[in-house]
Amino acid sequence: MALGLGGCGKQSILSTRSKPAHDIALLWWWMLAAATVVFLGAVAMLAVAWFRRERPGLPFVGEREDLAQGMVLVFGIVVPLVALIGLFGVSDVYLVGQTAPPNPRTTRMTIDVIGHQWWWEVRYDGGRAITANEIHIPANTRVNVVATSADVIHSFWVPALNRKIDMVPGMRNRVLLYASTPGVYRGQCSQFCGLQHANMSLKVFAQRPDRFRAWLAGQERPGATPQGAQAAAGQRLFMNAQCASCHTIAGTPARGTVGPNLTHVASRTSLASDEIPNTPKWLAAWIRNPQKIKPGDRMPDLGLSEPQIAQLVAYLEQLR
Amino acid sequence: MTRHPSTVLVWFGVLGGAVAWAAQFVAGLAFTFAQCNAPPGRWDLPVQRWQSGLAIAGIVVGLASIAVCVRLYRQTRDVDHAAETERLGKGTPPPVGRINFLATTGLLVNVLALSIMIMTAIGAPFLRLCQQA
Amino acid sequence: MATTVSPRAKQYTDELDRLWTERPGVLGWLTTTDHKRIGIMYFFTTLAFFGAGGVEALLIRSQLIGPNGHVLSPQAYDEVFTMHGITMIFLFVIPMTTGAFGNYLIPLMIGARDMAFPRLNALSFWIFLGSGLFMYAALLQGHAPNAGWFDYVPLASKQFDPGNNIDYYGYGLIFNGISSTIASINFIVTIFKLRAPGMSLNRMPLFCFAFLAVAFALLFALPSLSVAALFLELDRQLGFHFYDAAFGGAPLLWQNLFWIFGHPEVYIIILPAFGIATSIIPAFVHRRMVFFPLVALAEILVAFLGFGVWVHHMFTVGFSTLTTVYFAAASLIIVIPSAIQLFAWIATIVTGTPDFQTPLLFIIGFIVYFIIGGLSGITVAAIPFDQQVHDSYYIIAHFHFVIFGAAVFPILGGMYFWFPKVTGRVYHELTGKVSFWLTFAGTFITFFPMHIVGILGMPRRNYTYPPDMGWTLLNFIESIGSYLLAAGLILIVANLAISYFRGPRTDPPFEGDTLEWATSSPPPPYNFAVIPTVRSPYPMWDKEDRERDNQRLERGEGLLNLEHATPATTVQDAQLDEILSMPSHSPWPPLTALALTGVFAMLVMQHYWIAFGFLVVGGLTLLGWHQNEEQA
Amino acid sequence: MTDAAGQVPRSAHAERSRAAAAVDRSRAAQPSGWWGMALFLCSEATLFGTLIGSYFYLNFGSHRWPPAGITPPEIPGPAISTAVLVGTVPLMVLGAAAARRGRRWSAVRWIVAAFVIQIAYLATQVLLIRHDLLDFTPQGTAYGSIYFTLLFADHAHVLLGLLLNGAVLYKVARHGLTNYWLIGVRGLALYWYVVVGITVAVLFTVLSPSL
Repeated sequence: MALGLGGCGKQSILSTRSKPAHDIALLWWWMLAAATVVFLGAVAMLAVAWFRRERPGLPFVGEREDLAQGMVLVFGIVVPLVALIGLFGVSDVYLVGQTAPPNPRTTRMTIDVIGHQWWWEVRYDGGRAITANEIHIPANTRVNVVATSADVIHSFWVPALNRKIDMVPGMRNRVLLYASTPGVYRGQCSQFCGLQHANMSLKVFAQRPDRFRAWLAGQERPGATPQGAQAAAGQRLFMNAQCASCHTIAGTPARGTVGPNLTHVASRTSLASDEIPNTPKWLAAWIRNPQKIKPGDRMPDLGLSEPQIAQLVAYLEQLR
Repeated sequence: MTRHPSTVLVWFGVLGGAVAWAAQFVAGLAFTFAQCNAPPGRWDLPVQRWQSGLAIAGIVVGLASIAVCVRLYRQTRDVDHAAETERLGKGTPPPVGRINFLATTGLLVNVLALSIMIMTAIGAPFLRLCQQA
Repeated sequence: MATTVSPRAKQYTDELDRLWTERPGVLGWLTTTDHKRIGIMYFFTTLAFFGAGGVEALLIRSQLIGPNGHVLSPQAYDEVFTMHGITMIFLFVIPMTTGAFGNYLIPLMIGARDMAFPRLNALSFWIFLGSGLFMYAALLQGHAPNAGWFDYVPLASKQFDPGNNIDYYGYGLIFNGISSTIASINFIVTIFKLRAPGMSLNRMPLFCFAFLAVAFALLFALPSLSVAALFLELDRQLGFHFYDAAFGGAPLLWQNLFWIFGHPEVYIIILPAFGIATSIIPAFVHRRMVFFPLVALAEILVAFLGFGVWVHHMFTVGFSTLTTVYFAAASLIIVIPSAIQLFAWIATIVTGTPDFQTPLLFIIGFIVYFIIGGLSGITVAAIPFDQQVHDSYYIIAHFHFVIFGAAVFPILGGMYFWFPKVTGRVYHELTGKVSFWLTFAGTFITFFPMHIVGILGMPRRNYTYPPDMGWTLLNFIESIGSYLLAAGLILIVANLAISYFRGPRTDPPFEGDTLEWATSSPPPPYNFAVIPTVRSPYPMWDKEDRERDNQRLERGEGLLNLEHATPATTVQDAQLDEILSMPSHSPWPPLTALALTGVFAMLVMQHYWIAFGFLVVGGLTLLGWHQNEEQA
Repeated sequence: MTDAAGQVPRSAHAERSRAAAAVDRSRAAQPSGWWGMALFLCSEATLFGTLIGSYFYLNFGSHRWPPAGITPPEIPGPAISTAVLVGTVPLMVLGAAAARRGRRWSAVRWIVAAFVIQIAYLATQVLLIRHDLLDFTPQGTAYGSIYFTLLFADHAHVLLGLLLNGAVLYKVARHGLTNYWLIGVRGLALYWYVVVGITVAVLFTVLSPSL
């Protein structure tokens, strides 16, 4: 079981890449060990009861009431009291300070993550770069995440990197994001937030600092101007169809804020908050019929013709 | 046993610690909500000092009622409970068995209430002021 | 006890029969104030709701049996898991324990002839029935509550849930709360005032301590829920702003109010189970409970400490550590009363001579699962770990072991245990054992893998999940387990149903220690011909006392056969204080409940004046209530 | 206690005031009806505890309380009318005492006196609320929501008390001070003690910004 827990699973709380997450996993293993001992002990007593069902009392103890009562006092009060106060000190006084949000001076950068039904808006240094559902961070760097919500309560959770933190309207909760090794870490909304709660996941890309800087620089540029007639038509369509009223593409008239910012949508690996891969085929399918892929999603069926969809895809694919 | 303790004393023994816990719990909580959930600087309360103070006050009360319970328990330790039913009727003094029962239970109530208050009293000062959990 | 009675005694019992027997037929059941009949009505109603909640559970598991399941649409899934929670908690466990078991057994255990307020007792049943149908009406209309049983705002606000799904939730819970409040007041007064002479607090059955604790917890927890629901409906229907951050409201206010109710609620669910366990164990272990006073107190203490732990449902909302420390401490210490009871049960079983019949088997299952659920509960009282697994399947596993494994198993065991008492027949033992092992295995296979799925990061309340997460196999196992579990439960019901018609008419195959076994099975309308006198917490094992009762019946002493009467005693020491005439059958309670149902139906439809009209009608029925008031 | 049934009173037989008072004196414990009312009031008190807690929870969480544009409540009006309501407590005490001594009509007189004052109190409160509503509404801000909800909840309880007054007075005047209605009078008095206490607590809560 231990192997199963530690190894498999993209979202296991036990395959950890940061100190807080690691400490929590360690706490878990210790608690599991202690719990196993208690459980087996209690079950053993019940087994004894089965084997001695014909005979009253216990070996050595006999039927002395005071010893039976002493057993209750020791196992029911003394032992638990000691164990629980110990657990209280370790977890709720010491460790809780380690998983608490970082002291502002100790972090290199701040990212605002805003929960929407049902996607994540990610803003770098105050909105100079805005993306969605895919958070890039430099590895081995303490990042301060400010978690807020645009509508209902969501919960930001990347198990491999840290505990979860709720996104509550009117509150600015914070959490440390730190990855000891480069890699892709999956996260998911863990507070029920409506119809598509199940499909509100995200990816954290921990990159070598130079790679990250390059990526950020790219994200800060305005959206690419379309190359070729097909893509140009796609841009016109984007601006005239409903698209622009919900989505933003920096450097164009599209200024909508209901849906994700698409300035560099083609640079992402997935669509619909990590539900489908970001390939032309899937992008077309998504534009054709989003309600089929994500029932109840805010993105409506636009009733576009196949040629129009092809044009939009051509345009969006150039937004790298 | 000849003399019968007053009902008030018995019930103080049973409930003293519990009530003390409830009081320090509600009051201390109100302080943390006021200080830590308000926009910064709306109030400036020495929360942790209050938390510790309240907890210690509660601990004192809890110890007092433990003392009461111990005394009652000793007074009523060895009685044959069934025997005394015979003189159970209107206006007769409370059966010793019940006093003993309440004293025993009171001991547990107070021990647990005390341990919660002690944990808070020890825990609070170690935590950073209004650090978000 | 089917002892042969002399003609003299026969004559006395006939007089009592004349005084206490109610109208026969449907009308008799509609107007009944007999706690036994009300208990039975509660039993069948809650059993029906249990069935509904079980079907909902099976739908959930069928949807999740594989990745990208299509059994339910997202909308349907949200409604189904919400109704599953509401049903199991508000329409099954609480009414089944307090309503059915409590109503039927408490007066019998304390040697009374009825509850303290028989008509209020009927009223609380009819209101419960109304509230249950009210909430299920929403499901039938296809817009059942859909924001989860704890219904967090702003998701549940008008803006994000414009239909009236949530209104059924808000009003339904207030409605249901009225019933529970009335019932709990009735229980407390009954236990305080109607105990048999001599049953001083230290001689009260542990079952009664548990139900006393439950009644007090309900009494003080429900107002918080009602206030939360009231605020919710004011926000939704009249445009108030309690929970709207944009207007100075606080979404977390809902969470606080809800969990101030919601955590005591958990103990309200589990405590009757403790009570049932402590009445079944001595009967089959042939031994008194170890450390009676501590067990009795532990039951009360759990309910009391339960009010100080609610924020452990909110460790991830961003409160300050100075706030959470209170709840962490209380949440850990509340383990101890449970540990005391646990080891008292184990010590009793291990030092006694247990006879592993079906009811005891269910209690063993309860103990095992309560240990698992309790231990996983301790792990989530460690704040950092809770911040990882909060709202993951780990939590689902934890509270299903506590609520199903620990709270429902004793209910099932109790159904077997008191079946002979209620019906006068005996269930089929072997089928009973088989049904236990089915249920036991099913429970484990269904809920244990959820710990692991949770550790692997699967959040709760997902209507689907992708195939590549390592969750697929475990979810498949869970679903299979749930079908096994359903089979076990059906077998239990079938066993009891068939035994009701075919079972042998013999005395119970075990020796209970409390007073309900002192009367015939099924009990006569007046419960006890002679009001028993009590000298220990195990009155049935004081043979000479019960023998004395029979002699007094021969002499016609302590019969109270002049009128429809039961004795009242003093609160602490149960000294005989006065003889109360009890009300008998009354048509008013169901009418009052009907009027109330009208009130809430109209509120949901926002016809406020018609609702007010129904309220006035309800008030008038209360006047009719007091037409004949010779009763004290 | 062999056949104590003979020694203890059969309360239902107390149809006359004198007999009812005798039963009341002979009781060692409070009657069931009294306990029922006491527990119901526990529940109501908890309800108001929760409402008042919510008031301060919202207060603590906000920048200004009351929010900008709403003047803090004036003290005199509510304070004086509540003081008058507190004045009815001794009347109820006397009423209950008279009933327990079996003095049916003096009990009725005391309760009627309290009844009149309580009606006057509710009337003035209604006027005060209407005056508040001109200033701000429950739909405007969370402050308005909790402020008016608190007051409405409190007044609803006063109104219920008035209805109970009416019912009990009618029954006692019509059917006499039976054991049942003697307990009724005691329950009514208890109800008013608690509701008046709640009213005072609510008063201090809503006035807290001005104190």
